[in-house]
Amino acid sequence: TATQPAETAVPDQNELVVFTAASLTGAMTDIAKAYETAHPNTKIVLNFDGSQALRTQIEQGARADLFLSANTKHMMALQGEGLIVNDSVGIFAKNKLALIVPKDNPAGITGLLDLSRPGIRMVMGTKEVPFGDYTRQALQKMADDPACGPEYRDAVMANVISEEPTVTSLVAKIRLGEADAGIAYASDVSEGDRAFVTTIAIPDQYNVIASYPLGIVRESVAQDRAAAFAEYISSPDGAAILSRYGFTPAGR
Amino acid sequence: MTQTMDRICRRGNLPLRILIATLVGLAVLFIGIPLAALLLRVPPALLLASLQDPVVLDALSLSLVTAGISTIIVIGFGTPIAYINARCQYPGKKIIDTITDLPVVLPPAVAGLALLMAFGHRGLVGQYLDLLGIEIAFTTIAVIMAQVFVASPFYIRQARTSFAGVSRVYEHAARTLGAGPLRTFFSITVPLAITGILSGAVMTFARALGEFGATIMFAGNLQGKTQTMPLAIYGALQGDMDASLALAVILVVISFAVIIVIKTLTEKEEADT
Amino acid sequence: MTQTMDRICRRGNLPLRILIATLVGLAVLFIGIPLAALLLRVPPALLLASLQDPVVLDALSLSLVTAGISTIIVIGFGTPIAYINARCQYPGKKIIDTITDLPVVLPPAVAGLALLMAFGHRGLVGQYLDLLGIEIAFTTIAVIMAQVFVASPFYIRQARTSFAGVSRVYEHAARTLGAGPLRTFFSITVPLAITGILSGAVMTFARALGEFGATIMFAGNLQGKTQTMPLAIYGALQGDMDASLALAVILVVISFAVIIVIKTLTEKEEADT
Amino acid sequence: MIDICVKKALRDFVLDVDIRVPENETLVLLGENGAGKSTILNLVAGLMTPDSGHIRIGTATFVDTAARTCIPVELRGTGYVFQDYALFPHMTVYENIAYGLRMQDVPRETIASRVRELAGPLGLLEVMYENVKYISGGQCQRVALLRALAVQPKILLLDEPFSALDVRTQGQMRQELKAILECAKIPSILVTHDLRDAIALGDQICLMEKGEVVLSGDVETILQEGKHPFIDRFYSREVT
Amino acid sequence: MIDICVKKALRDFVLDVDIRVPENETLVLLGENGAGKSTILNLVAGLMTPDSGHIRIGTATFVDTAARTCIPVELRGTGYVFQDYALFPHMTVYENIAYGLRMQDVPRETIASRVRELAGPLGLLEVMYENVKYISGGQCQRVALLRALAVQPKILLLDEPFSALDVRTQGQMRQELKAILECAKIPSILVTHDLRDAIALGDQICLMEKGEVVLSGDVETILQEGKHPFIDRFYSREVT
Ligand SMILES: Nc1ncnc2c1ncn2[C@@H]1O[C@H](COP(=O)(O)OP(=O)(O)OP(=O)(O)O)[C@@H](O)[C@H]1O
Ligand SMILES: Nc1ncnc2c1ncn2[C@@H]1O[C@H](COP(=O)(O)OP(=O)(O)OP(=O)(O)O)[C@@H](O)[C@H]1O
Ligand SMILES: [Mg+2]
Ligand SMILES: [Mg+2]
Repeated sequence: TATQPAETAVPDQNELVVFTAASLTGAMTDIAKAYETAHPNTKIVLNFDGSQALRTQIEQGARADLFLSANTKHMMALQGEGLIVNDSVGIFAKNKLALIVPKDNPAGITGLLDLSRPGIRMVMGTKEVPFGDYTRQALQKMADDPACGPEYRDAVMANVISEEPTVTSLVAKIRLGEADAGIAYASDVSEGDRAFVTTIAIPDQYNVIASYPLGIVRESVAQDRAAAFAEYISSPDGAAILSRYGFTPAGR
Repeated sequence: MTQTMDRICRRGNLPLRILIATLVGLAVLFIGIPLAALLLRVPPALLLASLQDPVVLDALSLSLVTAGISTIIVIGFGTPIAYINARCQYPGKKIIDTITDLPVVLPPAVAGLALLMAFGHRGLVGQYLDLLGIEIAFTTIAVIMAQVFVASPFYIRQARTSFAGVSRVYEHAARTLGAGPLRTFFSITVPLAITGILSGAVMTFARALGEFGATIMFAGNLQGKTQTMPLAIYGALQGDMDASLALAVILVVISFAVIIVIKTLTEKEEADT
Repeated sequence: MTQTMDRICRRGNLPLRILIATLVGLAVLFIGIPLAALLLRVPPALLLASLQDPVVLDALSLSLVTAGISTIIVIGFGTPIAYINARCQYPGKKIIDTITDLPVVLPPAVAGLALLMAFGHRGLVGQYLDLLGIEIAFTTIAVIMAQVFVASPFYIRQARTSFAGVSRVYEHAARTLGAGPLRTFFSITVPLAITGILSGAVMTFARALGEFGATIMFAGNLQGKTQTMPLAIYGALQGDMDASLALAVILVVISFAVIIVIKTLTEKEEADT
Repeated sequence: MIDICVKKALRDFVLDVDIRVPENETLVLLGENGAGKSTILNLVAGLMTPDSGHIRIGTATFVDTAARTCIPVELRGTGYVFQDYALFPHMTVYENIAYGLRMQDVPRETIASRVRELAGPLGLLEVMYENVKYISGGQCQRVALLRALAVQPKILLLDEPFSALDVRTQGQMRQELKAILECAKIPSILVTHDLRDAIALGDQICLMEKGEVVLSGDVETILQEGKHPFIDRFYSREVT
Repeated sequence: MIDICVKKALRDFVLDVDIRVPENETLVLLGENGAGKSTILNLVAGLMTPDSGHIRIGTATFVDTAARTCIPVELRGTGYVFQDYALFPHMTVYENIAYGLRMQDVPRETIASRVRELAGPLGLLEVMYENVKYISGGQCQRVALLRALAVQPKILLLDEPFSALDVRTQGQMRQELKAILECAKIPSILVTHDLRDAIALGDQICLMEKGEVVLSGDVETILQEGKHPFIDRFYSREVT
């Protein structure tokens, strides 16, 4: 049912518009640069925003070629609406939750178990955003573990001073030392942040793996080039950059 | 008859009047269409359901209360500044004037960060407050501070212009009649500047009601404590867009109602000036 | 000598003056401390480095250009509305007045969404524009539209109050001297309302410069095309907070400069009124 | 010719007058405060619209409710000296006087020379470039007078134009205005409380009370003592 | 006693006067437009500060630059009728007249009866609850007069207080004011261009020119014809 866009609206012949989840900002900027160097006749235009916002924009008819989402939910929703070329969809990266604390770690947090101590200033995502949802799943897994129990989860939740709708606002609070601990994606701690925050890995048994799918937008007039770029993201070159930013590359 | 003649007398400017009507019409459409798109999108049933959700009710009451308090604080502190800057010459006036304007240009998220860096418990000033056991960030007080920070310029600017527009002659007359500076201010200057003052206050209230970025950074997002309507809307936007839009519509309708009520209450004054 | 006597004559109100000075001081501190925290945090070297980054320069020039154009558009459309609403009584006036205020209360992200639902290429109106080959969303035009939508109330409100403050007597006098309605407006009404008009324009410009939420929703975040300073600040915030704050400082400093320049240029008018 | 026949409901009473004055004569309106004198000037200038009736000045019909015609204010060519002067507060003395000429797109130099020519005899040259907020009450009234005269109007409307002037300037202005009226042959309406104004300038006098003309006629007739208590008082004032 | 000895630099000249008037007499200031008459009233009221000198009224020293004393405007107890009235535009006629009494925290009923008592004889009862924007020029001046009189001031400052009044009211007000001044025994300063005002009310007359007093004395002395061209003109005006 996709209609061809009007002729005046055909985008620049060499342009590729990629709607990218904000958490991929650093990685995708580098990947796009590398790709442009390798393919001088293609210009990658990146549009960063939250996955939900990008999905809304695509639903409202934004002219995107490729969509990189931070979770499968929004991708599937778009697929369900027939806005994505179904067989182009694939997971290109994975991400794990990690515990983030300020460098000087005033609360002395060494692991998940410390989070239930009274007086800890804890920040986490809202239950609507993927990383907040995953955080709750992780806590649930711990609650189900007899070693912790539901009291643990309730104690952690009671320590929450703010539920963040974006990772940015979460990391900023930890970096400034205004919160003692938070849970976000391992990749959310940027190079610049590393001097100010410490990342503590969450054991795999409690962790939740986030999948980053990409898909070509059905209305795209540059299907071939979009496919080529998608290919590149999953290539060893792309994967190297992704892992440098803390993602786990997933071969397609 | 009079009305007809009045109309005839104004007939000469028909082209001008059509041009103006067109401009006004376009502008109203430009604002009205997006609002309509918003309203059309939300099924009334969802609206009603949202209105029964305790989270929404919490957010709504918190929003109204904090925006109200913020407006009162802004009026309290902003009025002297506005008056001083309208009437007196003193060194550094232009700088103070500009400082009070600056919060507008800061993207709200940055404003929130700045507040956090100033009044957070590791902040420039906050660390000393912390020693006194005073905690500001992530409390309802922080919500109010964020709103005051972001919304105050709108009041101060408009009040300043309005005060400047009051001729000193009237203040002088009041003084000769035995009114001291304060009584002169409240019985002469304020009533003569009231349209602008109210208009500035309405703007400030509205801006405080819509404040999001600074609040989320400085006050965080905790239901019943710091989660105002815009935060609830943004939160819901990540999950269910329609639910989020329903909240937005509630906010718009309530604001509409509040503004209309304020306007009606102050209509007499407006008609007089 | 005169100055000393003037001071002596005002001595009576010392307590009042101290109270006012305290209020003003507190308010200035409240706004100044966060700004200082922001400035202190950013090392000057980073500032200089940012200023050489082409992405930042793109964003900066885009911001200044779009905010400038938005302000001009707001003045163009807002002035007739403000004047009409200040001078004329017509049915539905209060509603139009309130509609033009509403964009302030909408959280900007919702405003952007509403714009997208109205003018996006699947939108209420956008779908027909699309048939004509007109594309708005995700272009620089969308940036301007978002800014106009969000910032217009500040101008319209203040201009309206200022126009209402101009006594009709002067307009009448001008008419008897042979000036038509338009010339009367430009030679009498506008100069007499100029302080308020400029003040509203400055506010609008500042608000447009700081606009983030509606822009990213409706215009997207495309470098050189729709990525304004606030969007670049947001982008940098994903990576390095300090880099992002450096951009914020640049924005603040430039805004400060722009506002001071506007104030200085219009000082004469202010002094006269 | 001045032909004013209008009805207009005011707050406390209905203004209902029918005044006719021959070609190029000066009509003087007398009457107590609130009688409706300024209202008549406003109706003629077009700042108010009559409920019914017509106003004809010279060959032009300014307004006629029966014929549904109404000339816009700016095309009537009236020179109006307002009771409260209504000087443009954002302009200097010079700019105020020059305003009407500028609106007629008269060349700059012509304006400049004409304004100086007018302002000189009234001693306004030294405050020429002052903002009108910073001049004395009498200086304001002179500026208002010159502003109205500068446009060489088709009819002059003068609302107590000499009340704030000092004695010398009053006499001077009265002579000047007389000369202007006689040489330009334009009709004028003068509202005054000063009998000297009426005697020096008036051809026809109308005495108003609560919106109605209670007495009218030429100066001599009107001034025959005893005709009306108001005029009486005028005389008795002379004697006090 | 009125004792005004001040210097104040104005735009075009320096105001430099030394005026002394015995207890409870009325000082009349005459002079051409821009001579500095209103400025003197402003100095007495405290709206302007002299560069040097002193102003003493009765037993009070309003301002003395040598002693560095200065009484604030609101404590001087002046009743000032401004040349341009300065009526509070957001108030009705009643509220304007009552304002000063309200500031003295006089009880409501007392204010109401006092205002009606004052306004009745001047025919302001029917516009009592009108906003002052909607009354005629003469009505404005009456309100300004009553507003100043209502507070029972210690000194009255009157800047051409009768210029916009109709003949009957002028006479009436002159009588009324005379009675008030005689019975309340308060000093007053009256600026006027009307010889009748000077004759009826003035005890001492000062003729001003460019900021200086060029002639002063009691009414009879001053009015001896030929003493000064300005006074001459006053007379010739009577005759025209
Ligand atoms: N606010 C002001 N600032 C500066 N100069 C002024 C101001 N008001 C008046 N002047 C100037 O000061 C001088 C004295 O003015 P003042 O108002 O005292 O005159 P006046 O005697 O009352 O005249 P008039 O009879 O015309 O009212 C005049 O030359 C006038 O131009
Ligand atoms: N703007 C207005 N709106 C309504 N009524 C008014 C307005 N101005 C004046 N009036 C009333 O209309 C009547 C006539 O007023 P007008 O100004 O014509 O009187 P006038 O003869 O000029 O008196 P004066 O000699 O005092 O200037 C008065 O009763 C007055 O109170
Ligand atoms: Mg009048
Ligand atoms: Mg004067």
